[in-house]
Amino acid sequence: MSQIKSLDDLRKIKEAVQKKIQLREKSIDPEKVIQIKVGMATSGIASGAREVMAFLIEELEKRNIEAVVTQVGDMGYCYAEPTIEVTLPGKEPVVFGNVTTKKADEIIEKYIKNGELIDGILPANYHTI
Amino acid sequence: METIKLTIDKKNIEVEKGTTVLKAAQKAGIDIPSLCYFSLDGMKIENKPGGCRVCVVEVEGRRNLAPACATEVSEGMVIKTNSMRVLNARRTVLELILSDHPFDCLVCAKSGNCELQSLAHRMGVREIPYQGAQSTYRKDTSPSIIRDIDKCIMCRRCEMMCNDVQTVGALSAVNRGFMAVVAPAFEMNLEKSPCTYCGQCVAVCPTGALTEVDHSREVIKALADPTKTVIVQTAPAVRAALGEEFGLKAGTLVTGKMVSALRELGFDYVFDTDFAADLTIMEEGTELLERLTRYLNGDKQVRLPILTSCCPAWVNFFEHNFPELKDVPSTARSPQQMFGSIAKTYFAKKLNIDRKDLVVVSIMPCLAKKYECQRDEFKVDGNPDVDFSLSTRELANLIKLANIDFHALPESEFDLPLGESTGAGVIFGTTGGVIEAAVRTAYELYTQKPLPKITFEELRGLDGIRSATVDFDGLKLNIGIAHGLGNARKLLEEVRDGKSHFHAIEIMACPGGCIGGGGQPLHHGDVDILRARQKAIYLEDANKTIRKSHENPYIIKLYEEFLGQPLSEKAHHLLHTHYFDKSTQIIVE
Amino acid sequence: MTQIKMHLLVCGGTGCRSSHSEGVSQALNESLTNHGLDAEAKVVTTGCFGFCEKGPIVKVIPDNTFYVQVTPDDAEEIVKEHVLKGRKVQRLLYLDPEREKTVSDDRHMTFYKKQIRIALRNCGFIDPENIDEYIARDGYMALAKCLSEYTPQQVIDIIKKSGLRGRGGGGFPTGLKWEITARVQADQKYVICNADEGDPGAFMDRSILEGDPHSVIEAMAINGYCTGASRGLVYIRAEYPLAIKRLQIAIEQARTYGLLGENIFGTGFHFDIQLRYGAGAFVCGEETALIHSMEGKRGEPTFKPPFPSEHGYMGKPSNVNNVETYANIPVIILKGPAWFASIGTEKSKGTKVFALAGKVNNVGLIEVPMGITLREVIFEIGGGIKAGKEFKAVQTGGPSGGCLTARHLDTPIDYDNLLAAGSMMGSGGMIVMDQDDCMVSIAKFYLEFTVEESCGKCSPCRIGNKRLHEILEKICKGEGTMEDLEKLKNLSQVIKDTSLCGLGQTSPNPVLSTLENFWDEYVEHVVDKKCRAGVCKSLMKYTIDAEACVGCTACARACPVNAISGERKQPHTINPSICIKCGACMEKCKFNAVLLQ
Amino acid sequence: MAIIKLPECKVNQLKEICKSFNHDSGELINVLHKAQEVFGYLPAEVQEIVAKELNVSVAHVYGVVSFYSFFTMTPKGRFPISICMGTACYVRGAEKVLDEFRRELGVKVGESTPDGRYSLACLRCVGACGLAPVVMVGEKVYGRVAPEDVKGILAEYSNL
Repeated sequence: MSQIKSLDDLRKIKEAVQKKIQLREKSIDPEKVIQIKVGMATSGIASGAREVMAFLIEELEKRNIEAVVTQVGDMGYCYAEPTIEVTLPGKEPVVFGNVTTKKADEIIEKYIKNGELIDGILPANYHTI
Repeated sequence: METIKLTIDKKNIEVEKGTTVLKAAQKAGIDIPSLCYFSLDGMKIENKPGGCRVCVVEVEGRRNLAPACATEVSEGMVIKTNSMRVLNARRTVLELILSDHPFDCLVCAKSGNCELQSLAHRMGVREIPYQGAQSTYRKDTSPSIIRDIDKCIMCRRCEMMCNDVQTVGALSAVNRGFMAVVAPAFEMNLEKSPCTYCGQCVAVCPTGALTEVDHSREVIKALADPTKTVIVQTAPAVRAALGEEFGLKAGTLVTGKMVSALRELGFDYVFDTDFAADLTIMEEGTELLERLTRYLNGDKQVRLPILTSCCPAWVNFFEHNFPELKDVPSTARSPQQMFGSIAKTYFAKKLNIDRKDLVVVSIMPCLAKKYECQRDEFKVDGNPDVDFSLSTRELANLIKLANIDFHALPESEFDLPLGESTGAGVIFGTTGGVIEAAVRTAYELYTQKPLPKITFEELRGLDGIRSATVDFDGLKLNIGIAHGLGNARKLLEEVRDGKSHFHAIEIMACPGGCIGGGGQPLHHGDVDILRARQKAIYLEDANKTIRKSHENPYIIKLYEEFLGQPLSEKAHHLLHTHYFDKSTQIIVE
Repeated sequence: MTQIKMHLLVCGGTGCRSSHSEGVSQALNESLTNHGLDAEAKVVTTGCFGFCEKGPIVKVIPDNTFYVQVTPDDAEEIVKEHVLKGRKVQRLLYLDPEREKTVSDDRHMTFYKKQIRIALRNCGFIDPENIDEYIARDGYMALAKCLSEYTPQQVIDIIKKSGLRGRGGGGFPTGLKWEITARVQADQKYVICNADEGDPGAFMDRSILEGDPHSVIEAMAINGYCTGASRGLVYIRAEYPLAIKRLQIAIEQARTYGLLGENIFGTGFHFDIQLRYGAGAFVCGEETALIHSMEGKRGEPTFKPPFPSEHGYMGKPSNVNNVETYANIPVIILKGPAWFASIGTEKSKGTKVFALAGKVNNVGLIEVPMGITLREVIFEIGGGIKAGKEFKAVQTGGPSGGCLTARHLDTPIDYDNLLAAGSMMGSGGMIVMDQDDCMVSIAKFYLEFTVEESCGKCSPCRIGNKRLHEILEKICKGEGTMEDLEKLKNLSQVIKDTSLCGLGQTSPNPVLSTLENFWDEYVEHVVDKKCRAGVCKSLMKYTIDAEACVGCTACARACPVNAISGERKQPHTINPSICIKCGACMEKCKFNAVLLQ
Repeated sequence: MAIIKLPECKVNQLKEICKSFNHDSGELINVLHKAQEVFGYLPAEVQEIVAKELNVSVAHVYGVVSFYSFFTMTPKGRFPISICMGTACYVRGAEKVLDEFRRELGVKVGESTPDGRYSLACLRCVGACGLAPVVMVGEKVYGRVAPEDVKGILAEYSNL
C-alpha cells in the first residue's frame, strides 16, 4: 500500500476501490438504478445464461451504466431461455427471451440507453420469489 | 489577588479566587461539618477525596448537592448550608456511615477523641434507621500499630499520608464497593508491608480504625512489681504537647508537671531522653567530623553526606527503600536506645542491680519507637534495653487513670545523673534540631573555638526541605534538612545518584519532626498547633543555661567513668548499630 | 477476467460468531471453490447486522436476500441453489411472524423498516478489516476535507450546528465539549474514546468497533485537529477481544496509508492512536474514572470541575467522547449539519443506537431516529412481546435508567423526554419486560449490579446502595414493611443528591421509577405478601389440589423435610411452615396436583 | 522483608513484559493484562515483581488488581465456566442456570472445583443477547441454555 499524501491521493484510491463494493452500494436502493434479472435455472444455464450474465455485468460497467444484475431461478419461459428481465427506474419490468450476448448488446444499446423497445419481449406472466 | 463575591446562608462574603466553599464558609463564621477532609495548611498536606459527602451544601442552580470541601467558589454563587434538603441529606449520609460502623464506642480506643463520634453527637443522631450488613475484616496488630479496619470509613487520610506525604506505600485503597477499605497489599499484616511505623496514619485517622499498640497495662504491672526498679525517660517533644491532653493551650511547656506526674505514678527514677540526645551528639558529631576529616584528606572510600539516624521510622524507611545506602547514615543509635543501653549497663551497675530487674520505660511522641525497642539488636540475652515505649497520648491516659490532677501538680526536676540535659538535647524534638545541636558541638570540636552565636536560624522552620551552609572557620559545611519521608526520599535519591552536594543531612520521618509525631496528641489538621509546639521547644532551649551537648557535665562524667572517648570500642558496642536490607527479594529458582 | 457478480455478507459480530458464523464463512468459501464459483461470488465478513435474534446472518448481494440462523451445513445448499441457480433457499429465509410469510429482501423486514443507519452505516456492509472498503464508502474524506478546507473552529461550528449530543449517557452537546478543549492552552492534549461499554445488555459501541472501526479513528483524528491534540487513546473493555483486534488492524492500516502518523494529507497535522484496556469496572465509563484507569490507577472518579476538557489524562486537556458519538462525526462533516439536524427532535438530533433485548421477538441492535416512540421500537422493530405475552415495562439507560410502562409507549424517545419520564437515554440499553417479570426483583437486580460495581469511594453510593439492595431483598422475601417503602424513597433521593459521580447519582433510578410506576406491586409484596409475576420464591406457596391428588404418596416420599402428610389414597397436604420450597414434590407428581401460587 | 520465589523463566518473562511497556507505571493495567495472559492469574509474587519493575508500591498494584473484576488472584479451572448475568440473560432466566451449575459443581461463584477442572464465574454481557441466556465454557459459547442443559454441557468436558 502506498501512502496517501493528499486529498487527490485519497480520491484516486477511492475510485480504484469503489468497484469492489459497487455491487453492495447499488443494492441499497436498487430501484434507483437499472435492474436486470437473469433467469438461471438449470435450463437457463444450459442455454447460456451464465455467459449472458457475465457479458451484461462486464459490458454495463465498460459503458458506464449503473445497473444491478441479479440472477433468479426459473422464470417460467422454458421456451425462450435464456430470459432476462430489465427494469428501468420508474418503469414496468420488461422481459426479453432468447437472449444471446449479441441480443444483450442490443438490449443495452437500444432499450437501456434509449428506451427503444426491441424484438423479443415476452408477456409478463410470471412470479419470482 | 483576584476575589470572588458570593452568598452563603444569606451572608455576602468576598474571598480569594480558588477558595473552596468550606473555607469560604469558615471565613464567614459558618462551620460546615466535614469528615474526610483534612489539611495541614502551609505544609502542602491536603486530603479532599470528596468521599464522605458529609459537607454537602445546596448551590443555587445546581441539580444535586455539592461537597463544600471540593467545590471552588464562583462569582455570584448562592449557597445554603442548612436547608432542609441539606440537613436531611447530611444526616442520612451520616446514618449510612454509622450503619457500617461497629457500635462499640464504649470500649473503643478512640472514644472521646473520635471525629465520627463527635459528628454523630453534633447532629444528634439517636438511632440508625438503615441497618444492614457491616463490612468486616481481619484485625491486625503490628509492633506499633493496630488496624481495626471494621472502623474504617474510607476517608482515605491514612492512604494520603502513607503515599503522598510519606511515599511509604504500605497502604492503599483495596477492593471495590462495599468491601473497599484501606489496607496493605494482599490485605496482609502491616508487619509484612514496607510500613515504617511512622504513625502518621494513626495521627490522622478520624476513627478507631488505626490506633497505637497500648503498652500501659504492662507498665502498670511493672510499677506494681516490688522486685523491679522502673525508670522512665521522656523524649523532648513530649513536654511541648502533653499539656494539650489536659486542656492547656498548644505550646504550653509542662516539663516540671510531667516529671511530677511520673513520680506520682511510681517511677523510681524520672530521667530525660534529652540526656541521651546529648550523648547522641557526642557520637554522631564525632562520626561526622571523622568522616569529614577523612574526606578532606582525600579518602575516596568515605561516604558523605552523613545522615542522622535518631528517627526509627526513617531508619525503617531506608532499610526498605534504599538498602544500597545502608552504610551512609550515621551508625549512632537513637537517643531512646542510647538511653536504654546506658541505663542497663552504667546505671544498673551504679544501682548494683541486674539488668533484668531494671525496667526502662520511654515516653515518646512516636509509634516507631515501640517497634525500635523490640528490635533484636537492642536486646542483651533477650532482655531489651528499653522495655516499653509509651506514646504521649498513653502517658496522658495513665495520668488520668491514676486520678492525678495534672493542673495542680508542682514543677519538679529530673533525677540525676541521666536527667541532666542541655538545650541541644531539647531541640531534637523538632525538624532542624538534631542538626543544629550537632553543628553546635561539631563547630567547637573542629575549630577549637567557641561559637560566636549559639542559634542557627537558617536551620529552623517548617519547610519540607531546607538547606543551609555553615561556615566552620573557612570550611563551608553544606547542610540539608528534610522532614516527612517524601521529602527525605528526594534527598535520598540525590545521594543515591551521586548528585547530593550536602555534607550532612538531618531527616525526621514526621512532618514537623517529633513535635508532629504519630504518638502526639491529635492535632486534627491544625498546623498552628505544630508551630506552637515548635516554638515551645526552642523556648525550652533558650531557657537552658547549658546549650551545647559536649558541655553537659554528666555526659563528660559518663565518658570519664565508663565510655572513654566517643567512638571508643565500648561506645561502639553500646551506642552504635548496623542496618539491614529489608527490601523485597526476588529469589529465582 | 470473470466479474464478481455476487457478494455473500456473513456477519462477523460477536453475537453471530458466538453461534459459529466463522464456520459458515469457511463452509461458504469451500463450497464456492468446489463449484468453481469463487471467481464469481465472494464471501465478505462484515460487522453486525443488528438482527442478533436470528444469527448467524448471511446476506446475499445484490438481491438483498437475508438468510437467518445459517449453519455451516447450509452453505452447500446456498451455493448450489442460490449462487449457481439463482434460487433462494426458502427454509433459511426470515419468516415474518406477523404476516407468517417469508421475507426475502431485508428492506421489507419490519425490523429494518423504521431504522435509519448513520452510526451503523457501514456495519454489516463493509469488511471492517479492509480499509479500502471504508475508503470506498467515502472513508477519510471527512478528515481530508477538514484538514484541507476548514479551520478547526469551522469544524467545531459544524458539529455545534448539527446539534449532536454525547451518546454515552449525559447528552452533553458534543460541539461545545470540543470547543472547551480547543480553547484551553496546553502543550499536550488528548483525544479519548470511551469504549468501556459496561451496561449489561448493551453492545452498541462494540458493534460499531467491530463493524466499522475506521469511522471512530477518522473522527478521533478530526477531533485532534479541532482541539490541537496529537495523541488519541481508546479505552476499550478487555472483554471485547474481537473489537480490539479489528481496531488494531484498522489502526495499522490507517498508519500504512499515512492516515495516522506524521504529516497527514501533507498538511503538517500529526495524530496517532493507542489502546488502553479496561479491566472490568462499570464505573470506568465515568470520564474521570476512565482517565484514572488509563493512568494505571484504580478507576475511581473525582469531583468535577475540573472537567477533563481542562484537566484530563495526565493532567492535560482531554476530549472524551464515546464510540457512537465519534461514529456520527464523519457523516456530519460530509453531509452537512443541516442534514443531520433534519433528523430527530428539536433538542435531540440525529439517531440513536439501541441494544434491544429482553422479552421481544427481535432482539438486536437498532438505530432509529430520535423522536421515534417506544411503541414503534418495541412492537414494530422489536416485533412485539415474545410468546404473545403482555408488555409490562421497558428499562432504558442501563442500570442507571428507569423502568417505563405502557403509558410511556407513545412518548417520543429523546434525551429530555426520557429524563422527564424518570429514566434516561444512557448509552442505549433497552430491555423489554413482560408479565412474568417482577418489578421489585428487577429493581433488586439492578441494585445488585450497582452494589457490585460501586467503586466504594463515596459513602452514599458505597453504603446507601447496599442498604437499598438489602431493603429490596427484604421485600422480596416477604419481610418488608410500609416503612421500608418510605425508607427506599428517602434513601434513593439522598443517594441521587449526594453521590460523587454519575453512577451513584443515577443508581436509585430503577428503584424510584418502579416505586412510581409499580407502587401497587410493591404494596402487594409488603402487605399481601404476594408476587404477581411469580418470581419471588419466598412469597410463593406450594399447595396440593385435593381434587387432583390421588394419594400416591410420591410427593411425601420426595419431600426432603417431611412437610407433606396424608393417608395413602387420600389427598395430601403441605405444611407451609416446614416447606422449603424446593419444588421436589411438584417434579414428582404425575397428576399435576401440586400447585405453585 | 518479602521473599519471592518464582522460576527464572517466569521472572524474565514478567520483566520482559514490563520492559515492553517502558516500565511506565501508567501502563500498569496493560502490564497486568499481559501478565494474567501468561500466568492465567495474578498471584502475589507476580504483583510484587510488577511493582518493583514499574517502581510503584505493591499495595498500589494490589489496590488495582482488587479493584477490577477482570483480574483474579486465584487460578481458574481447566474449563472456566462463565454465566452471563447481563440484563438480557437475567430476564431470560440466567439465574436458574447459574443455580444449576452451582448445584452440579458444588462450588460457589468465583471458586474452582477441588480437582481444578471447572471454575465458576459470572460475567456481564458477552453481547450475545440474542442467544440469552448465554454460558461460556472457555471460549465456547452456549446459547439459550436452560437448567436442563447444564448436565449435558458438563458431560462434554468430563472426559477431556
